[in-house]
Amino acid sequence: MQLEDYLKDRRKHQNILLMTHIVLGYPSFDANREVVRQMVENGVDCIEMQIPFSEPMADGPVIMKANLDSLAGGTRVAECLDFGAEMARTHDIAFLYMTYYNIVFKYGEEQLIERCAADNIQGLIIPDLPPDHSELFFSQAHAKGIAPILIYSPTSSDQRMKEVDEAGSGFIYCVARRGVTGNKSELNVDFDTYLQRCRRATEKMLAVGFGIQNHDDIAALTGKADIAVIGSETIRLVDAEGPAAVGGFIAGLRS
Amino acid sequence: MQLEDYLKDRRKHQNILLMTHIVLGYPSFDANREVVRQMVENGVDCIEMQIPFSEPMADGPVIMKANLDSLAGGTRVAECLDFGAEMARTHDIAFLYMTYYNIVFKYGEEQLIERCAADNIQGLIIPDLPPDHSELFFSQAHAKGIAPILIYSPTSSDQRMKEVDEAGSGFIYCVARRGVTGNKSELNVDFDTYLQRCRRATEKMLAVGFGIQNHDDIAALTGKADIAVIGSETIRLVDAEGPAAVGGFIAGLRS
Amino acid sequence: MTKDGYFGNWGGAFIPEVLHQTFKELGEYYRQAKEDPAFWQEYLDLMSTYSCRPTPLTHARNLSNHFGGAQIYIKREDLNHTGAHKANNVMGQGLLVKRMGKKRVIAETGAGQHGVAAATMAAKFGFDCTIYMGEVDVLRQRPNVFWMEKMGATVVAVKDGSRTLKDAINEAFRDWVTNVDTTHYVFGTACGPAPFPEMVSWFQSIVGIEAIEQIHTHHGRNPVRVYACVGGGSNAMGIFGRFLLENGVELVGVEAGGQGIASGRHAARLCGTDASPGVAQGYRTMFLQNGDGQMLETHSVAAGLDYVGVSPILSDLWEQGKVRFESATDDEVMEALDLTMKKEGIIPALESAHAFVQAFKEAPDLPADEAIIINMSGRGDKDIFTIADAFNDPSWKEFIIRRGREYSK
Amino acid sequence: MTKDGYFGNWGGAFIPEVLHQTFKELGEYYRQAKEDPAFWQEYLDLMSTYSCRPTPLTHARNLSNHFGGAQIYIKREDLNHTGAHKANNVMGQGLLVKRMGKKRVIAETGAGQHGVAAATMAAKFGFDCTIYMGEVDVLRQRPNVFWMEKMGATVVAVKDGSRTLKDAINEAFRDWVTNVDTTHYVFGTACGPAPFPEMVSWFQSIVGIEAIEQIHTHHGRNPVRVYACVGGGSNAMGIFGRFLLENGVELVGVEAGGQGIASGRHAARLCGTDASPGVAQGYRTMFLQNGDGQMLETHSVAAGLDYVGVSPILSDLWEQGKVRFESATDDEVMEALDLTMKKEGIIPALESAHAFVQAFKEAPDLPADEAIIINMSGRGDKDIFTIADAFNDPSWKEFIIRRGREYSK
Ligand SMILES: Cc1ncc(COP(=O)(O)O)c(C=O)c1O
Ligand SMILES: Cc1ncc(COP(=O)(O)O)c(C=O)c1O
Repeated sequence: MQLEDYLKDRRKHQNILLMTHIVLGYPSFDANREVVRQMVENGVDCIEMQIPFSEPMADGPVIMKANLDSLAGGTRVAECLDFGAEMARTHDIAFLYMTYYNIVFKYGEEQLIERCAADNIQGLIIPDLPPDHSELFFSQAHAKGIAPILIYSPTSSDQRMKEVDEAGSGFIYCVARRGVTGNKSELNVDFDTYLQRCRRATEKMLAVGFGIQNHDDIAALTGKADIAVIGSETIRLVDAEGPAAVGGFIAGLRS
Repeated sequence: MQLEDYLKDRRKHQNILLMTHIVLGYPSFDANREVVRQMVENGVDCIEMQIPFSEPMADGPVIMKANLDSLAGGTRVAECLDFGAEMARTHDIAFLYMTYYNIVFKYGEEQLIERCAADNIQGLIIPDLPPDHSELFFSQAHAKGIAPILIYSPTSSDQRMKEVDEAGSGFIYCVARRGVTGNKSELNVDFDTYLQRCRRATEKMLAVGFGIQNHDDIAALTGKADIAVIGSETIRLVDAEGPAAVGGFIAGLRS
Repeated sequence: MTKDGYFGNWGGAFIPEVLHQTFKELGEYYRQAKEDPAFWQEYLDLMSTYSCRPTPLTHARNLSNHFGGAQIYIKREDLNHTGAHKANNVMGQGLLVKRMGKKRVIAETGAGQHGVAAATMAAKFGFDCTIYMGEVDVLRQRPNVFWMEKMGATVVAVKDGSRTLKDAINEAFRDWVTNVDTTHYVFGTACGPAPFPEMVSWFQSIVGIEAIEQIHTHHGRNPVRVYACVGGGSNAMGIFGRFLLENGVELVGVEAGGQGIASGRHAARLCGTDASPGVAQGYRTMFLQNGDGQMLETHSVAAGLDYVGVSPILSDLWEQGKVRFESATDDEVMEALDLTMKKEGIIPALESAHAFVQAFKEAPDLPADEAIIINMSGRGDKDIFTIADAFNDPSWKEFIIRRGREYSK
Repeated sequence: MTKDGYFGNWGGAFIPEVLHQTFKELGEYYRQAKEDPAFWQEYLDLMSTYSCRPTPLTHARNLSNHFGGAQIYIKREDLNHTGAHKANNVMGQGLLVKRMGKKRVIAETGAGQHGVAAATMAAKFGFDCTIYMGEVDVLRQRPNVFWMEKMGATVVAVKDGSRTLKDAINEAFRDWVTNVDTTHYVFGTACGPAPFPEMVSWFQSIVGIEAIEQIHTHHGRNPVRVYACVGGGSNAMGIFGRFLLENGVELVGVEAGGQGIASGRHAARLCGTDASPGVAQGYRTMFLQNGDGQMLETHSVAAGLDYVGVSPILSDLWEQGKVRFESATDDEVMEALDLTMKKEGIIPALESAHAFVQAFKEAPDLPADEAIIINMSGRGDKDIFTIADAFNDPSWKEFIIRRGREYSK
């Protein structure tokens, strides 16, 4: 439960937490290193590091391209894990891995989870692994205190949310809308009722991701969600202005 | 029976008669005029003048091309008939028309036959009109003394030859072989037995055509057939060397 | 037909003497086959195992609703092996050739459909095969030429005359008179010298025999009208044949209106007034010809309808008023094709689309509880070059241009 | 299959949460349909009137004699409307979509066959339709793209990843998660998340159900072997399904050997040793992937076999030893294609020709009184560009070059 405790603790001092996202090896590990540093220095609470996969089915154009370019550049899973370990050693915020199930499956579920434990990686987000599709994964994760972070979507029924809540831990990742990562989300009335359903379904903290792009979005989420997730936007920023631009951007989000 | 009498008469003085062939309007009527003059002066006994048709189904490449080129040059049936009349007036040998049935049919069978009678054209060769396919044509032809010349082929049974013999008059046109006009024919043993079958089947004179090209062919036919038909060969000659070359060629055939 | 192969004033066998014997034999083999129930059974077995007869009758609900009139049914000859009704004729003649013991077949082709069908039959029966095709058609129907050659046939591009179907027929006859003893000429449509018009119609009659049974199953009674495109007339005779025995079924043959009857650039022989009686290619019918009897050039977007003559049987039915003839222009054809693809997911051959045009014109005025049948003689895939051109499809052109460049390297 | 969509160790539904609800509903509709005899009847009626089911079983006598072994029978899925077995699946899903009340369908396509079939179904049922196709395939299968567009579908060229089938599938999923409420994803083969593998196999099972009855009629008993090519596995499951219930019928799946298994340029997942268990595109099966789990590029002359995964049901049958898997190289495929065209007048699709290759290898060693069945999943016309290239046909190239020049003007 380390991740949950850690986040609860940070949440005491912040009325919304920030989780950011990077794709490992894109544009390069050096760039990743710099981006993470700036994120940490500017108060990010948690970073999900995506291990690239050749079939990023749930990702939109920006993150998909980052996945494929990283692999085209020769990125291997082993390097990603070494880099993750280094980050966890270097910075004292929470680090998670986000990737697709095949990467976990091929590495070995137990092996990967043990490696996370050893490297002080606190959670795993696997968008294409439903709670009932790998007992081994979930039992091992719980056993080793690595949070298997599960997902709510606007299409999830109340009933389904309960099931998901039971299987996951750490926090609940609420995708703001139908579709893939990257596009802007309307944080309107429907969204509010959806978030209320999420709240009713779980005691866990709620992270909201998909299309959260700027200060206004974060402001709109404050008081409703516990964690705001910035995904594609920082990748766009690094593509456009380089790693140096990240710090200011992050700093501006909650100010 | 004028054609038959005329040929019988010439045959008395020649051990083989010569029939030549021209395609009207090819390469031009003037050329036709010159070619005919040379043929007559060099002893040709009978000339078949082909009225061109757009679908010369029974003709080989040389005569087919002559038909189509003549039509492409604008040749009309009326001009052909005027030219035929002129030739019959000018030269005192026998002139025939050769053409396909549609030309006769469209002009009117009675009308064409009357016109032939008026113009002293002595016979008609219509390769695509079998004896049983137009009573009108045959009755009219016989009535007006225009010979409907019919055809034997190596594929004709003895029985068939008899039928054909009864319907036609003038002479029998024996095609030397299967196929279309133009190619060389082998005047071999099979050919001889075929000609003997022809003889047995009819009292009429036998003309042999299809691929008769030179002095040797004619020599080979002499004593077996009554009339040798020179078709494509003179057209080739005119194409290659012009009308002037025809006289010598004809002169050499029986010498 | 009368014993000499006439249908009223039409038909006959105007052939050179050299073919007399062969036609006599062919006529006899045909008559024997026709009287022998085992032959027809063998034919049915072949067509139901090698092709997929009976071909379905499809109720085109979307088109019916679109026009808000009669229920439109489509007879699916496009689902035959090789993609058109032509298969019916070649397979039947193939069985006859086997009986005659000949080892070589020749055929003419316009659209290339009959050529592909004949080459297919030859491969299946193990015959040598030569296909005569007008040079113009070779150029516009290259894919079909490719398949004929792949199936082992020799394709001869005919460079004489108008270099289209009629010239291919002349050339095939020239081959036949030369190789008459070993060779059978697989005539592709219900034209030519007797017994071809009757024999081809007989093999094609399977279409109407199936269709009447199918329409009774689906609709409970006869259709009020039946539509077929008319090139030489074989698919029309095929579906009309059985319905001619019924009362109250109007039969409509649709010819190629090309750029419009008035333009003179068409192939309408039985509708319009440009054709006149004549005798050519071995038979007597209505031909598009001039006053001297010379055949005219014809025009149609559909190569298979682009022909000067028409079945003598249809000329007879026309004269007797038993079949009504209409025409469809190239433009109307493309429209009907487009609509049929979008509404039903069905791609008629350009030839077949002519029948669709006329049916679409008339359907709205017929009661919704009546049915009409369109004979879809073939599928349009074969026409992709023509159709893409007609629709002026830019990405198709770009694709061909790119391919062309690659090949030029 | 078990209730969670597994076949032994294979299958499952590894889908993002946003699709959970839709799959639940789809699964229920599917199960209801399967339990409702009226649904299957409606399916049979549709397939026998819109397509020409039952498709024939052709006795290939010439090929049988040529190889001097077992009697070769060919199941003619090429005679389906749109020219391949793909029609069976799309029409079945179309009926399901009607029941679900959705108004839009999307589909991925490799060869373009499934795309054409899906676009056809959409036109027939009146659905909006978007087809995702890898850019590489768009370029090599342009004619199919042309027909899809003509039938009213929007074709999206996918420019990510290897720009082939797997990337088209990813893109289709991205569309689906976005438009999940209005849209059904018509998956084209027996792969993907449950219930697709089972559902597609169910619709395709009509092939085997017909085939066993037909072989009994013609041959009097079961065949000794049944051959099918294996891309995703739907035509193989279609014909194998019924025969799996029989004893003594050996089932042989033939994968794309490309330039040879040793070359690494192939798409052989169940024969050879290059594939390993994995989870992608929503299901667990044998994938061609590297040690990290990244999918590899595959290669085949046949676009429809050019895929990294394979039906989980086939992986299970492979693991159980109930189906034998072989592969055919591109060169062997062209040879078999050539022979089949010349001997039988039949043009198999490049995909189907893979099954012919293996059958030809084994037929000589089987007794002449035994029968084997080859599933001819589709016709080769669609492949004319690929086939003409493979045969390096000069007059075809010349034709394309000339056309290209005309278009460039
Ligand atoms: C598909 C199709 N329909 C119709 C025709 C016209 O021929 P017919 O009038 O003999 O049916 C052709 C001729 O090639 C054809 O290919
Ligand atoms: C004709 C044909 N056969 C086979 C296949 C392979 O698919 P499957 O293995 O699902 O039958 C395809 C795929 O496009 C195809 O078009």
